Amino acid sequence: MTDALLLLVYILLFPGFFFLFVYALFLSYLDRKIVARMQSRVGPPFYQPFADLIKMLGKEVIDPDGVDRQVFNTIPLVALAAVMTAYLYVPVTGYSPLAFQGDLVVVLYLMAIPTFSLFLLGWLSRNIFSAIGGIRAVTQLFIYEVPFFLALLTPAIMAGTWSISEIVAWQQHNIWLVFLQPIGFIVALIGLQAKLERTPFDIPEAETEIVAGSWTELTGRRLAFMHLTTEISLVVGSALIAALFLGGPMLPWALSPLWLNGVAGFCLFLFKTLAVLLVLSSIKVATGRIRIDQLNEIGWKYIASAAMVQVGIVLVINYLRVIP
Amino acid sequence: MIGPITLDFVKEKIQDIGTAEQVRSNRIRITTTPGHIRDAIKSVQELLSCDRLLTISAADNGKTLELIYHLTGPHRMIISLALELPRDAPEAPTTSDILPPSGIYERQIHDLFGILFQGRSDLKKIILNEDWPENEYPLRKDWTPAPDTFYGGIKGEKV
Amino acid sequence: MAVPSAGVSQRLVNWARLKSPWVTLFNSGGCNACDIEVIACLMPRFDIERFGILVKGSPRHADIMIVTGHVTLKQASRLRRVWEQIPEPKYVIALGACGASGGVFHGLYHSVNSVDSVIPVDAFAVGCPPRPDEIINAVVTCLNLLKEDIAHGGKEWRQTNGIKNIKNTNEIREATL
Amino acid sequence: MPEVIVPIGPHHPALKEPVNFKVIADGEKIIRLDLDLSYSHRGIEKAAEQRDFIRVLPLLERVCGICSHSHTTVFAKGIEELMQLEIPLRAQYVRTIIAELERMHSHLLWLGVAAHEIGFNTLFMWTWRDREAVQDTLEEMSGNRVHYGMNEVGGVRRDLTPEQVNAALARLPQLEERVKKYIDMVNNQKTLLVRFRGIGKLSKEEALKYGAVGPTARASGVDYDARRDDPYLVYADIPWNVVTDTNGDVYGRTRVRIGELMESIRIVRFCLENLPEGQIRVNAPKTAPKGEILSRYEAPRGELVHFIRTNGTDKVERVDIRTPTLANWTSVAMCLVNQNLADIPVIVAAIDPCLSCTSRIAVVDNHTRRAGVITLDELRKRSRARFQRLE
Repeated sequence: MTDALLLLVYILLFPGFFFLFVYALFLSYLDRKIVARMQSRVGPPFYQPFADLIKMLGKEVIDPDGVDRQVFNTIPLVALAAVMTAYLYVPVTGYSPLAFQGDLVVVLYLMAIPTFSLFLLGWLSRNIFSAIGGIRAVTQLFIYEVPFFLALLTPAIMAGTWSISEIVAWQQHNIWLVFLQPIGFIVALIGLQAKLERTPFDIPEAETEIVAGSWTELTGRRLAFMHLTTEISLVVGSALIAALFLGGPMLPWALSPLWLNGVAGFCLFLFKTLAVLLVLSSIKVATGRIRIDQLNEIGWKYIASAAMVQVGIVLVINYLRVIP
Repeated sequence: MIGPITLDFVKEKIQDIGTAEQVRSNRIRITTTPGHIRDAIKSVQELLSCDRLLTISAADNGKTLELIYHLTGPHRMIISLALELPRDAPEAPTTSDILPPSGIYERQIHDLFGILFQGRSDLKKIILNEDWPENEYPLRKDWTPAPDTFYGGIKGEKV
Repeated sequence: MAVPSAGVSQRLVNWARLKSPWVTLFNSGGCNACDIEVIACLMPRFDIERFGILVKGSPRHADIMIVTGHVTLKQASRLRRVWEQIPEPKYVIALGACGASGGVFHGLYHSVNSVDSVIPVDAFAVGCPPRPDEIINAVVTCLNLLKEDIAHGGKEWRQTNGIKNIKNTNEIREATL
Repeated sequence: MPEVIVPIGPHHPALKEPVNFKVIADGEKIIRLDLDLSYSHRGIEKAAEQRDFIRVLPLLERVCGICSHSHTTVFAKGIEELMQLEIPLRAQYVRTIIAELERMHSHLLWLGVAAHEIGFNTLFMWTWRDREAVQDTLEEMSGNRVHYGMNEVGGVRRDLTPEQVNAALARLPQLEERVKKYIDMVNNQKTLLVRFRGIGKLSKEEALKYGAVGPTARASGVDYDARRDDPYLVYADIPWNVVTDTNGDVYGRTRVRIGELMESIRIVRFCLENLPEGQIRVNAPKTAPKGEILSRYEAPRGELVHFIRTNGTDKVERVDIRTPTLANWTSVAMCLVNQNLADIPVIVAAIDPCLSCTSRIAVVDNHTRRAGVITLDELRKRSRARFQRLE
């Protein structure tokens, strides 16, 4: 009984959905602030993402002419639900209670849903900008998804498990995977940047070319949910990278009493996700947008082959049993 | 590359096309006719090595409409080819095939002065809005907006 | 419509509206001086993001429309169409002398003179062009207006009191149809 | 393939002056460009015929918000020549200083806009931050940030005080340093190179044939600059160079503009340091004698031409304004052919067009004339085709 109650608390309050919302908004604020500071601006106040979200929820919802309302209402919710579910499998305080063999694959699958939602929204919007944005989103998905998957699966091959929490535990006993798989780490960062559609991969929502891409016709609640989805994707993505490559929320040694482990893990989680965010924001500041055909070329020629090489290296290491 | 362009040199080259006069230290104005303008431009391009069109100016002097083609070249001398067109049926041959940049100027002049360029099939509106009535050319001297005509904007509300 | 004794959620939304005004820019045929001054507001010197103001490309995402310049004949219908695309509650700022009266272009043959002859305008910013700080001030004026509108429960009070020259939005919508 | 209409950029936060153009495309490749200028047509040329010389200058200043000084200078210069009026040297120097400051602010603005077109917002922010230094100088000198109102027929309206001169001189070294940084960035920053190199290529012959002007032409190696070819103000007496480049693409245009920034800094510094004493205006007669003049001026975007005709009254009979953007359209239309659709914004921005924030680019497919939204099947086909091309 208490277990069930604890699980409910875990899912709903902490470190579940409530914390997730707060942290997602906070990361979004931090991202904007970092970018602003690097551009020598002041940047928004801390409550800005929250105010934006509430305002968008309170705005009028406009149905574009000839659009299926039900579907248009549902898609942003599906996207939001997908990333929220994905979050539950990512370890935050040490070990996710919902972890099972193969949750890594589930998370990767769930993380792809927002992109498909954007595609569907773009296509349903009956707006040419949205349609092009949708096509570009999917095209981009085909390019980055393969190297991103490969890069995130190498830790699993290395650790010999398909559960994120167990990969974290493996790193606790051995060594952070970023040292063993630097190529995979970089590919994963680039893939995440592309997945989150941030510069230089903001091709699907290139403002100067196609206004706001798939987002163009979204208003009110739908816009709010899609914004929240990207913000949560940022949390899940950085948490995933932190867990798979940076040792996740676990200290290399155990502390007593047990709850202290959880606290330390949580602090590590915050610290590591913030570090990943800083890297992602720096990439965003330091680059311009590339063209989709250029991304295509770079993606398949270099990023995908780098991921392949990483897989090969991992297989060799495993075969030679360099690490027990 | 030819030497410095002088009035005499120009006169010698274009004697059968029109009359030339020096209007500024760096500008020679040649008065010609609509029938000669294509030949004039070709010979100015070839004989006087004018490789760029500055602009085509149009003006309404009250009696006739004028077109003035300003060309220049590496010698920095501006050759202006002027021609006059009757007000009631202003027509001139197009020069967009021998001078590609003139295409856009011709469309503009057609909109504002109503000069028809023979040989152009795509003289659709470029500078006036799509609701602008036909046969009203705002830059002609005798044009004033008619009080009851709808010129565009929003119907039903008189501003 | 919100009443002064609104619930917590309504008060939260009202607060958020004041804190997160998103702006869309529409050049209705002016000389683009106002546009570059609006863009200058985004820049490190003025940085309107610190007030939560973002400039959005899509009118669907905007709360405030900034109209720059007098309205040319061709832009009049486009201006109204874009204005109709903005979800409620929406506010309109007309920038500069041209936005208010046509300015130096008043009475030219290809112009309908002022923005408020096409769409209802909530705030005017003076200047040719207004300085970026004046543009920010115009946005703040709009927000104050929004605050009063919330207190009065809608925009209608302004017509009866004659405080601002606001035309009935429904009337204008009907005229277009 | 059904017709695809992509009006790129309603409420474009980057481009100025309303112009609409349709791109006729065959799938992903562009075939030709169709232009519509009516969005911002105001009828200034007609209004100019009805206002006297004093009242026409503020009107012409508002032809364009960025090259406002260019339009008044070119007009005042033409009218003064018709009146056979010699304006004082100090006034000419002041006009030159404002003109070059305007060029600096315009080129910095352009660099930012070009960076914004490719989503490089950091450079956008930085250039506009540095542009504020130029704006401050202009505001100190003229009292306004954008429309300076410095010109009148017969001279300039405001004199420069020694404090203004010193303040302006003090700002130049830092600006110069920043511009050098941008030169470095443009030559080395990867995303800039990837998006600028080889895009919108225009050979020297094409640039001449299609009548390109200004930095667009000079980037293709066409050595035309009205400041040197038809000297006005004090350009004949001060040291400066015409900047040209041989790349002919967006990268070349960027290099020309940054080079011109350095030249402008040099000219402004020279003029401020050698500002002659004396009157700033002479009394101009109310009327101009009958005559016509072609007044040329090198505006930041290229050569600006006013064809002015007077008839002995205090009003012009005709003023025909040919803006550099109009002259450059033909060449843009040519260099967009066979380019990728995604490169449209940057190529169009590369001539620094005065566009506005209204619907701009419409893509119309050449094969069928049917208008409409892409269907799902079509979309599938397209993305499949796209995907096949990827493999």
